[in-house]
Amino acid sequence: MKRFMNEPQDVVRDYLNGLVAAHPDVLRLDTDHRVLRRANAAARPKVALIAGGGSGCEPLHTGFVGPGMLDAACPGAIFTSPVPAQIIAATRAVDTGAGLIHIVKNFTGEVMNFGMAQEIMAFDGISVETVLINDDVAIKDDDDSAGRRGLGATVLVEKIAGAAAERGDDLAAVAAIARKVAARARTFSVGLTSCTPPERGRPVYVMAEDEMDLGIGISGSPGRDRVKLAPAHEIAAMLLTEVLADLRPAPGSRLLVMLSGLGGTPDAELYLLYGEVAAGLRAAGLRPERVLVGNLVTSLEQQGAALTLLELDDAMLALWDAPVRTAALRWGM
Amino acid sequence: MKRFMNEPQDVVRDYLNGLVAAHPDVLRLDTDHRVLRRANAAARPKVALIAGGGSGCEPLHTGFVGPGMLDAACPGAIFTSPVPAQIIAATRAVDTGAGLIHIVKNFTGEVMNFGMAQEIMAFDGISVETVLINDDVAIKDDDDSAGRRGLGATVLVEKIAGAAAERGDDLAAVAAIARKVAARARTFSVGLTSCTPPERGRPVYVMAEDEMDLGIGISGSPGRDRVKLAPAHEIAAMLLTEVLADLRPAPGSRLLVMLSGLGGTPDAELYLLYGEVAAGLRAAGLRPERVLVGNLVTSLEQQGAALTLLELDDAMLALWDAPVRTAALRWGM
Amino acid sequence: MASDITTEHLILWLTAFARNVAAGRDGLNELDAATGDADHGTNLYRGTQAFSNMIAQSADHGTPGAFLKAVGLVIVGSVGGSSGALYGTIFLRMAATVGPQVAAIDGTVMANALRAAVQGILDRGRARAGDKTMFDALDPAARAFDGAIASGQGVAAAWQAARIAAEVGAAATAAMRARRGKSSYVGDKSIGIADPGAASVALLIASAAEVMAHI
Amino acid sequence: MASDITTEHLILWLTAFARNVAAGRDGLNELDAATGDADHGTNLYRGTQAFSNMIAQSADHGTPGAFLKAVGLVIVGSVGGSSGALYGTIFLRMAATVGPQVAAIDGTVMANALRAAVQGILDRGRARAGDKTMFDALDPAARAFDGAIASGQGVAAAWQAARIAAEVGAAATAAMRARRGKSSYVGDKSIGIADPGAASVALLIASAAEVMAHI
Ligand SMILES: Nc1ncnc2c1ncn2[C@@H]1O[C@H](COP(=O)(O)OP(=O)(O)O)[C@@H](O)[C@H]1O
Ligand SMILES: Nc1ncnc2c1ncn2[C@@H]1O[C@H](COP(=O)(O)OP(=O)(O)O)[C@@H](O)[C@H]1O
Ligand SMILES: [Mg+2]
Ligand SMILES: [Mg+2]
Ligand SMILES: [Mg+2]
Ligand SMILES: [Mg+2]
Repeated sequence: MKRFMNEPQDVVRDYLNGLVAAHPDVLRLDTDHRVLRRANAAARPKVALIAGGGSGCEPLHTGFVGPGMLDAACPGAIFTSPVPAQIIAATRAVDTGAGLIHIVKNFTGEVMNFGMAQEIMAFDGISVETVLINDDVAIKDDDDSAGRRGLGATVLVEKIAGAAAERGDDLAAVAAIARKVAARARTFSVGLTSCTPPERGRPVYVMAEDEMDLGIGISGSPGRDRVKLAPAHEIAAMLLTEVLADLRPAPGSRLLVMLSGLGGTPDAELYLLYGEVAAGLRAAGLRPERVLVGNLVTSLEQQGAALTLLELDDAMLALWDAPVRTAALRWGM
Repeated sequence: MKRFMNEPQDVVRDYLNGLVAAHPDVLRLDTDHRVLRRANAAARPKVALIAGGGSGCEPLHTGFVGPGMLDAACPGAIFTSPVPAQIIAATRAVDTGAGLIHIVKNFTGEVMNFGMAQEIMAFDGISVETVLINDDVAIKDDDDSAGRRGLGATVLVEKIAGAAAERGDDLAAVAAIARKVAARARTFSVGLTSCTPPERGRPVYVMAEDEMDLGIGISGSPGRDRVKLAPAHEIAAMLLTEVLADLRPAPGSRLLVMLSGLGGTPDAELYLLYGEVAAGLRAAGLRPERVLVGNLVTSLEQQGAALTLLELDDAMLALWDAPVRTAALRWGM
Repeated sequence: MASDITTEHLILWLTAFARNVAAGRDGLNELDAATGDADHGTNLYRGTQAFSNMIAQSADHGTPGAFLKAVGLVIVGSVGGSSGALYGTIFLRMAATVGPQVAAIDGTVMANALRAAVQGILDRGRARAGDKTMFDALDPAARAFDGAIASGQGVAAAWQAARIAAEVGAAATAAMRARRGKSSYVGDKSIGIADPGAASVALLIASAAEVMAHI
Repeated sequence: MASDITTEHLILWLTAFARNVAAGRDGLNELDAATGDADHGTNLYRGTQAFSNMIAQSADHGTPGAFLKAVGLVIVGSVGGSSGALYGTIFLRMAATVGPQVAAIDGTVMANALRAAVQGILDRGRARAGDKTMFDALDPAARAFDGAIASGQGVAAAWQAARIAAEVGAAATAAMRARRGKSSYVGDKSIGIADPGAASVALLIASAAEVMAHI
């Protein structure tokens, strides 16, 4: 395992220290509770958006804290959801009385720990809306599994709901647009390699040089099918087929297309793959109205990519274009 | 070799197609000449900035074309500088009569091909200013080598001179600020792995699991010294020592700090490393006034990092903060 | 009262569990690596480290109920992930059943506490029998303990019965298809290897049986 | 005129060079991998492919001077990197020396053309003898060719002399420390392996010797 780190057990702490050192104008770190919040948090009443999950998926969520997006993030240990105390501290830190939203990816640990945090906060009369993200079409939407994972849609919900909260929408309105985005977004992922959690020191599993994994999630779990490595245009077709079959966008729809790397795939490869995705969308009569390519929802240094499509309406589009200033996403300010 | 590609010999073409498909509002591609230029190029007279180099170092330079930065880029084959015809086409495409600047990294191939292009353009009475970038302190600044390579300073020159050109500065002023930035910036790099050029299909060289390379450049060449892999805080100290010993910033200087990954290192690791760099800067009494962390000047999927420090003045700072909108760098618009 | 469970017994239990988790950490991670994210051992180890610190920091840990609650909170506060919530719930539900006052837990109360823990797992995770989770080790263990006490056996014998049931239950998860937790994402590929949470619950029960063998 | 070099000879020369580059591509890349960026073979191959296409596209390639110029432009237009500029310059300088008019190149003109090519390398890259570049193969080759012609030998013999000089020169680069090009960045570590550009120049001269052996 070759990586920039000090002690394997300290990677999350050390990462957060570096992140706030690089973005002092945007971020503050509560080291004791491991809570990252906006530098200007709680400056004025607004609906607060809080998210958290296992670390190792950066920039999710830590890189999305800042004006126009999240108010606070509570990163857990590597691939392990945060604990209730952390979630509570994050929530309290940004509570202005205007309403609270937990953006929760549908992973058992995350759901349980956010659930416990909410139960505890309820004793103090604090109530929180939950927006559940479950956009992963690799998992069947039935009771035979823990349910669809929350993947790339998380970024889109955080950006769009974040913009709604920023302009002063009330709790019901922010929660509604968040749920609408979550409902109209789907993701499918492909992994080319495994990844190496620092404390483990070796890959989670081994793949042959000519194999790839279809339908992986985040956090290093293996995928649904292991198949032969294919050229980019075939991979793009697989990703598109899976996502479109489930999303079923209206003919001629305007789409927000996010193609995220899994951490170890350079942006140039993602753009190459996006070129094939774009060609496929055009062939399907769909319009990529907004495009975001980069390493946004990752699993450490895993190579691979995840395609997320969101069927846009005018309201989402305007909120997507609104200014944002975070470590990982910035425009308009 | 696992990567997203179709045919190995087509990676540059296919990448460029994807890049313009993702950023139609910012970029246009002249496929015949392999020239990437702004969507609105030559809309009004301005000093034009043109850069190009071997591909595989993305987002350099292609990701930096757009308002507030470059006017055109001419990407060569993987790790091979562009050819004169390409350079000439790029230069002509954005010539508004207000002046032309070639930003040339000091690599033999790049210097020679830009030189030949300028000789040929001179026949048509077109004259071009050259700003040479040679910020790599790993190479001694004497006649016993091809001279210091142009590395991270390139991004800073492109951003700052790009902003000067955008606000309407004349040729002499833009060239002057570009040269000032180039003169006050230094870089030192460390590689943790080699990289795999697509047509080669296997790494350029082999490194042991417990080794790293000090003083590498870009394009996969090996480094100056091969040493034992060290913890992040030690690596940060090595990078800082090398850069500061050569740059010798005035005590208390304001610095622009760029920590670039080499392609395969996830941003989270870079932030972790930046935390150690920031601590070292503070201990040295220096002020990291602006910070840019990410994979900005890369060598395909190589793991590693490069530290660039620029001693800032007010003029540079204002130009750095000016709006920019490119595929890889965007703020203020 | 000689056969009742005191706070001292509970401390020994958790100390033994901490030792077993330390020894079994890599093995639990390997089980998790096969279908999940390779961290179940590391997660539990974070928890056992935290309560080892807690135990070391004070001489007086109060009543059994108070101690179980403290353990639950420490786990919930340090582990994270599915197992943090689930293991935390196991201890918090046991604490609630035992109550803050009693000085020692008799066999019947312990049986009730284990059954409450099982219910806690169900409340949190909505697993069914055969879904390949820690439920498939904890539920048989609680039933065996209950049965032993109901048939007049002592606490030591009840723990032995629970241990065997937990181990058999954990082993049986190998043949199951995961329907809860991260392993459920890989569908049929989860068949053939035991569930890490069931394996660690078997360690938990075995640790109790070990330290309360002569109670 | 029987021993003069016609456009036909030049086409044979470059066709042979293309063949040799195709066969030697991986080897040249390996030499470059040791201290540079592993692409010298691939770069030249791009160039030889381009001029093979050019040769295939027309039956009439004009005078030797016109042909050499066309080759130079094709190389400059297709190769990129250091070798694109340098190899392009070699052919463009030879073309300039030969001039557009003459129908065939005699030994003296060829000698002058090679010396002009050497000067072109120097103009572009400011290498000195011993800097471990293609200069260290091309310069001895040009001198040997010149010497052979001056001593009254024919073109075929001059090419043989040049070939040996180029090969010896290329081999001698192994012991040198690189002071130009990408290999210069690794300093002393460049010692021990031959320079790829020198090796490819030796191939270029050997190709000429091969096809003009019976001129
Ligand atoms: N819904 C559930 N009900 C019961 N147990 C579950 C459930 N989901 C997961 N588990 C248990 O949790 C274990 C995984 O724990 P761990 O690996 O520590 O957490 P994570 O899955 O968050 O990485 C599984 O092996 C399983 O026994
Ligand atoms: N300044 C120079 N003068 C003469 N030859 C040079 C010079 N710099 C590089 N070369 C030659 O170019 C060769 C490298 O070519 P190539 O690998 O194709 O280009 P690049 O270095 O751009 O990757 C070297 O082996 C050397 O012979
Ligand atoms: Mg986990
Ligand atoms: Mg090269
Ligand atoms: Mg796990
Ligand atoms: Mg080379």
